[in-house]
Amino acid sequence: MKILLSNSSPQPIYEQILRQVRTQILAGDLKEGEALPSIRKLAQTLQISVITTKRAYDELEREGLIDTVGGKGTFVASPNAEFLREKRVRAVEEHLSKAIAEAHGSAIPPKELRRMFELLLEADHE
Amino acid sequence: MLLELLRRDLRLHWGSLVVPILILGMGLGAVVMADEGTRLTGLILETSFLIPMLPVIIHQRESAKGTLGDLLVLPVSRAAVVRLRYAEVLFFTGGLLLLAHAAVWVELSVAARHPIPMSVMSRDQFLGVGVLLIFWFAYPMPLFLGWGMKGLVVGYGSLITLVVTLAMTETDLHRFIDASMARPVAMALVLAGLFTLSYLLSLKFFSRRDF
Amino acid sequence: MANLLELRNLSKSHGAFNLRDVDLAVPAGTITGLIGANGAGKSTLLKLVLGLLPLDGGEIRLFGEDARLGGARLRQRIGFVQESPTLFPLLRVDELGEVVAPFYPRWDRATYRRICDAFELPRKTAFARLSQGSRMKAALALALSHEAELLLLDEPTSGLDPLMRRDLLDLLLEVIQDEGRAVLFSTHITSDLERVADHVAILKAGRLVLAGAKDDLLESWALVRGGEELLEGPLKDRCRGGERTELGLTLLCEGAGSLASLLPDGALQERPSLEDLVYFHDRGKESLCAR
Amino acid sequence: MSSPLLRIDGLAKRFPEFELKSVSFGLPAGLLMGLIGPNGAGKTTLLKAILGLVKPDAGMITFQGRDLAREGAALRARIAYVSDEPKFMPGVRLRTLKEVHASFFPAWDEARWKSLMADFGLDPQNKSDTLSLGQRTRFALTLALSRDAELLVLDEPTTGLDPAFRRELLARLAATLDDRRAILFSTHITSDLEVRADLVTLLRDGEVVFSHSQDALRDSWGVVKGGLDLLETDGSNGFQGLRTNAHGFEGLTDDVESARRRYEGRALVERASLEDILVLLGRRRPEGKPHAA
Amino acid sequence: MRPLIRMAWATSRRLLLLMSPLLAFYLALMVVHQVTKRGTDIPAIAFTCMFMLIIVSTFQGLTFDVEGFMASLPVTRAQLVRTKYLLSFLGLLAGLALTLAVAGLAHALAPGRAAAPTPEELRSAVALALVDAFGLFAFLPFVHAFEPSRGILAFSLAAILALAASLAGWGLDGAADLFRFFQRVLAQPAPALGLIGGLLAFGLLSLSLSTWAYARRSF
Repeated sequence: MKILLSNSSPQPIYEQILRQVRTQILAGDLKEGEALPSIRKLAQTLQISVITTKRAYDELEREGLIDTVGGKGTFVASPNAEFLREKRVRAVEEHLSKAIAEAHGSAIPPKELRRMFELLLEADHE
Repeated sequence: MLLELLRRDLRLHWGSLVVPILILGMGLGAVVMADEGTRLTGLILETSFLIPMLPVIIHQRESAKGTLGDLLVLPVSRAAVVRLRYAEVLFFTGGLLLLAHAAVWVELSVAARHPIPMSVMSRDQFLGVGVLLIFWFAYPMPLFLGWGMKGLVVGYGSLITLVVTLAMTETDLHRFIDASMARPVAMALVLAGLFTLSYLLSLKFFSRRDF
Repeated sequence: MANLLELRNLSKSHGAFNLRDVDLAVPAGTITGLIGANGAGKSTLLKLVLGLLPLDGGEIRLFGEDARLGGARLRQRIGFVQESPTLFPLLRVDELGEVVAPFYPRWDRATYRRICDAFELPRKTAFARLSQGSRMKAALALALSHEAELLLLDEPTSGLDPLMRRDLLDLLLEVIQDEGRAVLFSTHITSDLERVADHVAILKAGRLVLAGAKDDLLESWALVRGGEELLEGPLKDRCRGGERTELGLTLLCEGAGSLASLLPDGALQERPSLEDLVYFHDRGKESLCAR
Repeated sequence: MSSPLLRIDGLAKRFPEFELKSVSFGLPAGLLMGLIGPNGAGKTTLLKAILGLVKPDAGMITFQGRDLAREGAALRARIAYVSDEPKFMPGVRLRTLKEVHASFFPAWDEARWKSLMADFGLDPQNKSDTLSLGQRTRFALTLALSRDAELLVLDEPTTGLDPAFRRELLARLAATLDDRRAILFSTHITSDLEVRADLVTLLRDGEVVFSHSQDALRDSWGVVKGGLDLLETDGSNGFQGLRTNAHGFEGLTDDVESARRRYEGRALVERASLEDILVLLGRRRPEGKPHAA
Repeated sequence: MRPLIRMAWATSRRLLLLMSPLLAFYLALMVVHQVTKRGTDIPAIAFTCMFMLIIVSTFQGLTFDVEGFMASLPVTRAQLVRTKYLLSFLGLLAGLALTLAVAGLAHALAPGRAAAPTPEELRSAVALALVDAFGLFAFLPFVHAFEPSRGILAFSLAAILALAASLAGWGLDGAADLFRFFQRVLAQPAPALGLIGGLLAFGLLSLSLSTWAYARRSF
């Protein structure tokens, strides 16, 4: 399992772990049922706090990507790809609708919201 | 520069000088009460084992407390520090001689109830002090300045064993002492020569030492 | 997770350093960092836990027991490193191990040797002739070789170079691989804590000013940089300290999540480092954020 | 740059346990130079050689163009030094210690000393043996900063000082710099230098690894973070230092631009902090590895 | 307690090695002196041996800041105090044993010149040991109640005051005669036991005082 932590990026450490493990599971680099290091072992290797690794693992578990079997450790969950993709799509829709509600709240017309969305998309691509 | 260094030593180390000066005071008291003839000599011999050790006590306290670095970081050269130690021994010994004369003069005047001419030390007594200075200061000092505590232990250690063996075997030194006393000028020159040699050796050893 | 150490309104006046109503818990399996200015009472706190100083007020519960009753027995389960350790100056590093071993039933000679070698300690040199960094490493080796459940380290990183600090952090992380053990260590080098500390406690003038999980703490506070206009808006009552320089104002504000709406335009919001938190908290509070 | 205020050429010193092998670098006026390096690299010996406490086996140190070996005493009037464990004669009041110290420096600034003592929270009436390590360092700093010294040589002055005071101290030191003065500042806490140091000299194993401006350093040195598979395919010869763990490797490179081109998209390439450089370079130079001059 | 004894032995062992040449040199001098000059000043030898050995056993704790570290070990303050008393007492007994050995050696070397130690000399050696014990029991509480250097200062002040008081009380010759007083008392068995009992009681009092004071000390 490859995890590279950057200390100059604005993203907090637990989010970097979350993102990198998620992409490796979705891309299939981490096979179903494969064992992951315990939160303590990962904290020791990456030299970070146990609470940070625990938070990343909890998030991954909530997204159904991994599950922790009491006493035996943490393993990559057995998702069918379809169920996972659909879960991801629903999560993205949720964020978008929250953004729309926020726009209403601060009286931003839909046209301006669409333009902001385009701008953010381009920025993300560079 | 020497004056500032002397003032520094007095202000920082007066504490460690109190004890020796106390002993000096007791020595004075004992001698003043001693009988007439041996007064001055007794005093000088008795305390001048202590006087040459004062600069060593100061220097050792400075290095034991780790403040020697502070001294050497000041805008003073290694030579200035060595000059300080050698000047101090002359300063303290001179002080001792003046004190001794004053004590004896006061005691005699009080006893005679009128001021009497100061009795100046005889030539032999002066040379006696000189010899003590050489043995008890000039000999161990270069070893001490060059190698610190180890040097001091070797210096004084060798001196003590010499004194003890002489005492145990009761060898007779009188013949040698009378011969040298007979030629005072030559002896004074020899003593001065030894003193300067010791200064030069100290300079050489102290300058190349790391702190 | 049981708490290995609990301090309940601890107070102590010890000359210039005193502590007032300190409450702190060190849960098992975690590393807790203790930060504070010189003389804030960090060493006093650690010495109280160890029974080196008599307690004035409050209670200390060690492994669930009252520390005052079982002091000596409880100390068998603690590894302690003093600020600048003196130990036995005349003894050699290997002799130190031999002398301390009989005091601890679970002493492990192999661990002591392994840690000494890992720290590149010359085993045959007298303790007094070691450098400040090596003296600290020797004291750490002693504290880590009897399977102590609770490690109390008073500024173990002072005098160590970054490489050696990284090795020390590795050792501490290895200690808490066993969930029954915990580490409480005070340090001035907050970048070490930023990496590995689970919980952080900040002491100022004897009072516990801030305490909690490190990540939560860093995420709930924000540094806001801007001009004088920062002080006019509603931001003022969220501010707990700050600094005015010729470049402008820096304010430390609480509730980072909901700050965005209060920011005047052109103001910048950043995540504080632990050092920022310690530096700015209560700084210039009267002049800048008086409510 | 004008001829350096302090120049060190081929300084060598052999000790039983370690050795300084021909150290050379220059420190121009107006700048603060950070001196970093692992324990036992020879930093303290180097600083002591500048102050004449240690006699070098070879090499020359010149200050304002004058040879320190010959004119040490006179030049020390313009150089101030704070050692890593300042010691004072016990049982003496701080005021007396100051008076004794000041008597050697005609350019002593009494008003400045008083204000520094107040700022550093020290009472002149205190006895020297009641001070903690932090307080002893602060007092040594008041002595060093209260006279017209043109070169400040500070050996790990920040150990034992809390983060707030360190930040103030660095700001105050930087404020004293002008085109006649310079500061040589050795420390293990590299975060202090990241903000304030103009130049950085790294000493390792008794040799200078580099002596650059901090900006040049930050632009040229970088850390490549990649997966272990990448290490197999590309090998690690391009790296000055390497550390691996179960989840990847961190490689130190002194040419970050070419590293960015080489590892585009395959690995994370970031600027190296001073701590990264120190940790990844390790303690001793691996045999046969050339240095980046 | 046993680990404490082993620790004390390990820490003062090097100190003993440092001092042993000095001690050996001095004892050799004593033996030679006795053989050549016939004068038996056993008390002088005894005094030095005991004094030196007591110093060594308490020396380690006094000069270096070791008490802070010792207090952090898993031992109670009472155990620390008991160890120090035990070590000082062992130093005392070792000094006495050394004295008798020296006297015996001198006699063995030159039976004609140095007579075997007479009972009278043995009694004076034991008397001196008791005086040392008395001094020790008075000294140790000071060193436990205060920080070492201040403790020694306080003890010397108290000692000077006690001397002055006894001078004022019994006049010049009476005061300094604790030693002769002990010698006389040791002559008959009954008072001797009484004296030893009294000293033991004083020792226990001193021990409990030290333990009480040491528990309150801050390190």
